[in-house]
Amino acid sequence: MIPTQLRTRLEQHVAAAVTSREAAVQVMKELQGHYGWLTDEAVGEAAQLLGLSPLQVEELATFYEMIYRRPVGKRVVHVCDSISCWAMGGESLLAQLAAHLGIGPGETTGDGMFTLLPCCCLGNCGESPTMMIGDNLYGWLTLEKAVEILQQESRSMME
Amino acid sequence: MSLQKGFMPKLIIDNIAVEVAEGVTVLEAAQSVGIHIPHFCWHPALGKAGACRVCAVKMVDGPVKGIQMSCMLPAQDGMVVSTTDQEAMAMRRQVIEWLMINHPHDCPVCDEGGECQLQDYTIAGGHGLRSYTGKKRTHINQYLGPHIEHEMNRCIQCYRCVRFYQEFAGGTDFGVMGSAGRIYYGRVEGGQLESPFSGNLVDICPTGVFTDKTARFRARYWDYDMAPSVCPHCSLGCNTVPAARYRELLKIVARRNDAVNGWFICDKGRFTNSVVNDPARPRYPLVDGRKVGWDEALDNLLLRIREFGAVHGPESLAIVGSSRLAMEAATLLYRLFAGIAAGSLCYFTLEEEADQARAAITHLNDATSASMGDVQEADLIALVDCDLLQDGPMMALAVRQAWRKGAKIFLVENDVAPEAQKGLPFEWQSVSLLSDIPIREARKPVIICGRGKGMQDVAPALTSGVKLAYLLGGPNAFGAALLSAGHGATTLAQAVASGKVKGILAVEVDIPPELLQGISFIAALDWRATAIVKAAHIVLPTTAWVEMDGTYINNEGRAQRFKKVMHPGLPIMGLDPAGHPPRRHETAPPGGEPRPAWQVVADIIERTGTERDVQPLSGQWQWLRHLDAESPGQRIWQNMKQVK
Amino acid sequence: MSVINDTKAIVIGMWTTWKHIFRRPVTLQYPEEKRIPYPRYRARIVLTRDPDGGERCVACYLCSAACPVDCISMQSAATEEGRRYALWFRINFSRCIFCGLCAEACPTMAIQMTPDFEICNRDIMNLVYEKEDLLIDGCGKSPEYNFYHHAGIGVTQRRGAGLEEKPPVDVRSLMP
Amino acid sequence: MFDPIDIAITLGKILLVFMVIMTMAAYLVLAERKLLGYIQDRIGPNRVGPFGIWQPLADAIKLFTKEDFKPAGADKWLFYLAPAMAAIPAIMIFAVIPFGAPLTLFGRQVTMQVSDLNVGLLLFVAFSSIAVYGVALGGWASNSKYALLGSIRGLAQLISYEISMGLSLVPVVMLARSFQLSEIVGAQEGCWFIVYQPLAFIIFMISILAECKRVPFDIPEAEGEIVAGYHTEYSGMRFSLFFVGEYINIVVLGGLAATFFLGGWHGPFLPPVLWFFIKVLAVAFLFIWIRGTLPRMRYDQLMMFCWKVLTPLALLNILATAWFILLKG
Repeated sequence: MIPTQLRTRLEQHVAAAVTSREAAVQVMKELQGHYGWLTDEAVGEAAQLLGLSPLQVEELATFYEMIYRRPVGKRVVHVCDSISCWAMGGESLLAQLAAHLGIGPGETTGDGMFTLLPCCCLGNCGESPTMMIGDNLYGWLTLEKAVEILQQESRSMME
Repeated sequence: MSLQKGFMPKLIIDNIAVEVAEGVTVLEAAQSVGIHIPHFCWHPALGKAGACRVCAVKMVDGPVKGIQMSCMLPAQDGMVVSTTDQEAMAMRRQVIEWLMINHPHDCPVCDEGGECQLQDYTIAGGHGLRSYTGKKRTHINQYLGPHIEHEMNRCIQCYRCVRFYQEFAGGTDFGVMGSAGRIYYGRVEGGQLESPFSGNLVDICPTGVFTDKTARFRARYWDYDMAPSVCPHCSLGCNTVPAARYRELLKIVARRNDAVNGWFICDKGRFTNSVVNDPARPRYPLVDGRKVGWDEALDNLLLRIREFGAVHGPESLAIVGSSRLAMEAATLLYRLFAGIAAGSLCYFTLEEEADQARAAITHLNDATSASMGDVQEADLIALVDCDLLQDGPMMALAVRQAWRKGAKIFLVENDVAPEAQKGLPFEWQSVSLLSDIPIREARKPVIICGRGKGMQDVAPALTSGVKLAYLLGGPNAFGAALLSAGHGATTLAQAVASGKVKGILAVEVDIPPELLQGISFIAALDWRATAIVKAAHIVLPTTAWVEMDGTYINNEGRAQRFKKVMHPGLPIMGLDPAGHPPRRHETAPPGGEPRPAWQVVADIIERTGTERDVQPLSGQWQWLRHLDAESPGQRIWQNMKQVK
Repeated sequence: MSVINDTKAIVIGMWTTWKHIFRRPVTLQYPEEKRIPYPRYRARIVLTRDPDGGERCVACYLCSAACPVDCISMQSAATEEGRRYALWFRINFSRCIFCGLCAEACPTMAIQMTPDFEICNRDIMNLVYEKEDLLIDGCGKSPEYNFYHHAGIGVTQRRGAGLEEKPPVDVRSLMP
Repeated sequence: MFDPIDIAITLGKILLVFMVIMTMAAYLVLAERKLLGYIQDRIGPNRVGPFGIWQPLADAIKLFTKEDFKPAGADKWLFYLAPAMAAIPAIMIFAVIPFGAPLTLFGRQVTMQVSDLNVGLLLFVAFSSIAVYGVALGGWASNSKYALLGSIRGLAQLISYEISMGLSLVPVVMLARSFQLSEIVGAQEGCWFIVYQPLAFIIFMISILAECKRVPFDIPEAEGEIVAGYHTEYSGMRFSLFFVGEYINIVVLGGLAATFFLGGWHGPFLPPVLWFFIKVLAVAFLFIWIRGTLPRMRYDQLMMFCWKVLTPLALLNILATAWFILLKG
């Protein structure tokens, strides 16, 4: 069950939208924020809020790559693997980060801190290679810089 | 693009000049002159999606040039199209090749094999050998209920299923999930598909993702006994093609008829095969439960009728037909009635059904009768006393199409409504009275009328331009009503109430037990093991609709011919305990005794000695004999002057 | 001159036949002497089994469709685990012309021709072979082939565990 | 007037000749099948007895026990008569053929000939003409299109080749100055007529090939075109009469060829009867050999060959012979 406050907010949001599907991404994001990832329960709740069937919510949830339908760590590291970043060493960055964290792409570290995901273009080609953690975008990456950012993130989580 | 009204673009496709209406795609323009362009995602009922890329053509000249998807491109003036251009053919071949990259190549164990669009285009497209060496993507299947088998590995991502299921039919529990290489068509969790039109996924899938589970692993397309037929499960008369093999009805698929059912049929019509294959069906003529030959049974029937006449008087005998009796037999009933001087002739059992059918033949004429095609084009639809999903599910689909185009749907509150409103695939406004609906403001209003008291309100609402559709009781209810009115017949309920009925000759009719009290003699002609067949003294087995030629007149007064699909008889399946078919030669199939009802009635008439060589559909019904089963059918008013 | 040519032709012909009188006949005295046919000889048809012993036939109806004399009939069915097989399978050898089109059409290598050509019989019903009569314990030709390992439907193995297959996709996976 | 011993001897000769001819005809069938087999690198019949020698017996049993079938609408009497008309004249001809040197038996001179008619050659021509009726009536009476076509063809062919055959024999008569076959044989004691008359011999051989309706002149039977021609509708015993008649014809015509051109029973070292049989069998072998080699002629080619080639040649040959005899005095 979600807090009444969140529910009310989402209901208002849905009511303000022209069609309920328009509000779907927002609702799913908020629910994801609440649960950490979009659980099956959250899908049901989203469907209820949006007046859609669970399947129709699921269609949208599985389509967007930043809606997580599987458990993730506290921080999700999206490493861009699109063409510009790839050309600038994004591929080896991902591999090195994976080696550093001791996990494969798509996996979560043992302490539940980081989930490493390759992703499509982050729209930051000018600063490639690039990655995104949460809502923060990092460019001009090298392995050292990336590791440092991860440590920062990890520290900020501790606090 | 020209916005001139009635502008007709002219283009040239493969050196053939084509002139089509504005907005028609190049693919359709080509089809109109008999040039077939391969396509998966495009479907005439669903339109375009541009998902499969297989309808590529080369635009040689005109406003667009180069390789284009013909299903996405509206025909424009001055286009010169080549479907056989090397470049286009190469494109199509390569598209097929990559559509086949993940295909499991399991055609031998796929029920679609032999009737598979993907198979046809793969062969025709020139992709014969697999050169891709990578691994194939796989999926886990879902259980989609007892009727539909799911095999996701065969999917080519054309989106036809989801476009039909959600957009066309309004289902919400099935859809497409994921993106890119993970696309999955299914439900959130396995389970029965909720839409009453889910069976059409089988027809619409161009490959074997959805196959008919009821006919799973039974036969191949080339082995089917098939013929154009008409669905007998409600009064709408949807066009079907039943497929049978080894005297067993395996499956039923939809047959296109734009005026009636369009491209689809409902699940009730598709998956109700068991009544035909029922082992308990009457297969042999029975006299007092004893198997006899036809001659003996008919002689015995005549003898019993005479004895009965001697004891109770011939006027105590009622001849009862029904709304599921085909026109052939129904038209002969009056001659039988006259031949044996019976007391009552009934085409309906209950008063309510008769009233409704009577209302239909009274109010409907060529101008006022709404076909399902008309319903789809309507801009205002009023539902009066309807249980759409029960009495005519395809009508609900037709209403949805109108609703999708912006029609307003009104539902008159009534006593039928509460549970019937559930699951209707469209949105409506409830009103308490038919007169509350602004019918006069609509351009193409249609009233759809079911059973119930609301019927009486319809007549006052009929003004010019309003079309009317009834949901009647059986596939030939309209025809039965015409005959009933023509011969001044009563209903069985009335006849029994008057107290003079002592014996019943039941011709393919279900009679509730309360009407059978005090009846001393029952003879039944039927192909279903109904209660009255079990109670009858003499049983004459008749053929099911798939086992004979016949004619039904549907709810809008459209006469439609159905053809014999299979021979009557016990299915080979299960005939021999050893597993295989019997190892002996026989000239006739076991259990193949049933005869068409009209033939049995004709035999009885001939034995009464009044007539010889009795043929069905004579006199004013003669025109029905020439009805083409593959035509869209004919409305009665164009052919019969006597009918008002 | 044509008369000379014609006469010559006749004489040459007569000489040729004369020579053949003294040739060794090619005839084999069949019941006493038997010719051993080549392994690819097309005679009695059998149904073979997978290397792991399962019936190869999936009752796909392709052989009966290919048969020009309609001598093959069958009924397909499914086992509990979803394996498609022939509930019954019948070849009427009194009709069969041993053309081999069925074996050619067979996608699972189930139906194969053997060199056993001596199946004559006095009672024609004895020439109607049922599945029990046709099924042999062995693979015949192509001993290593197993259709179910190639067709991605997961009957003899988990789905996605066949040859040339990736494990099943998880639609809710985090990976793009 | 009639010496009983004479009558007995004659009856004995008739019986002997009949038995021998029937046996020869039967074994000729086997010989033909065997020989054709060898020519075609096969073995031929070898199942009934060693080397298939009882095959004719088996054939006879088969033919005797077969259903005697008469087609609907056939002319009953003619249908039954025709096979006999084909076989009997062929046997009758043998009555005039001398098959050996006269013997002295019981103090009597016994000619190895059933009847030494002074018009023996004419009798042969007459009887071989009667044999035409068997073909004509058999085909007509069958009420079948194939049989009728076959008999029409046969009629035309037999009548035509009768003429060339008759004409080819005229020089023989001129040389022997007799129609009596014993005298014709006698005239060849020193030198066979084949030496004087090679052309007449060839014409005669070709003509008797056609008379026997054998390949390459078997168009009345032509299996490939008209099933079996005039005897299509016959079965069992009646068919076998036609069939055996053909082989009797071979024996008889072989005997005649020997008589007219090959010195009859004359020959060194071996007994005369044996010489005669050797010659007959040589002709029969030639027939079979030809059958194993040549294809069937076309109908028009056949007729043209007779009327435009053989008959004029035979006439020229007569003129040349006459001129020669006149010159020689």
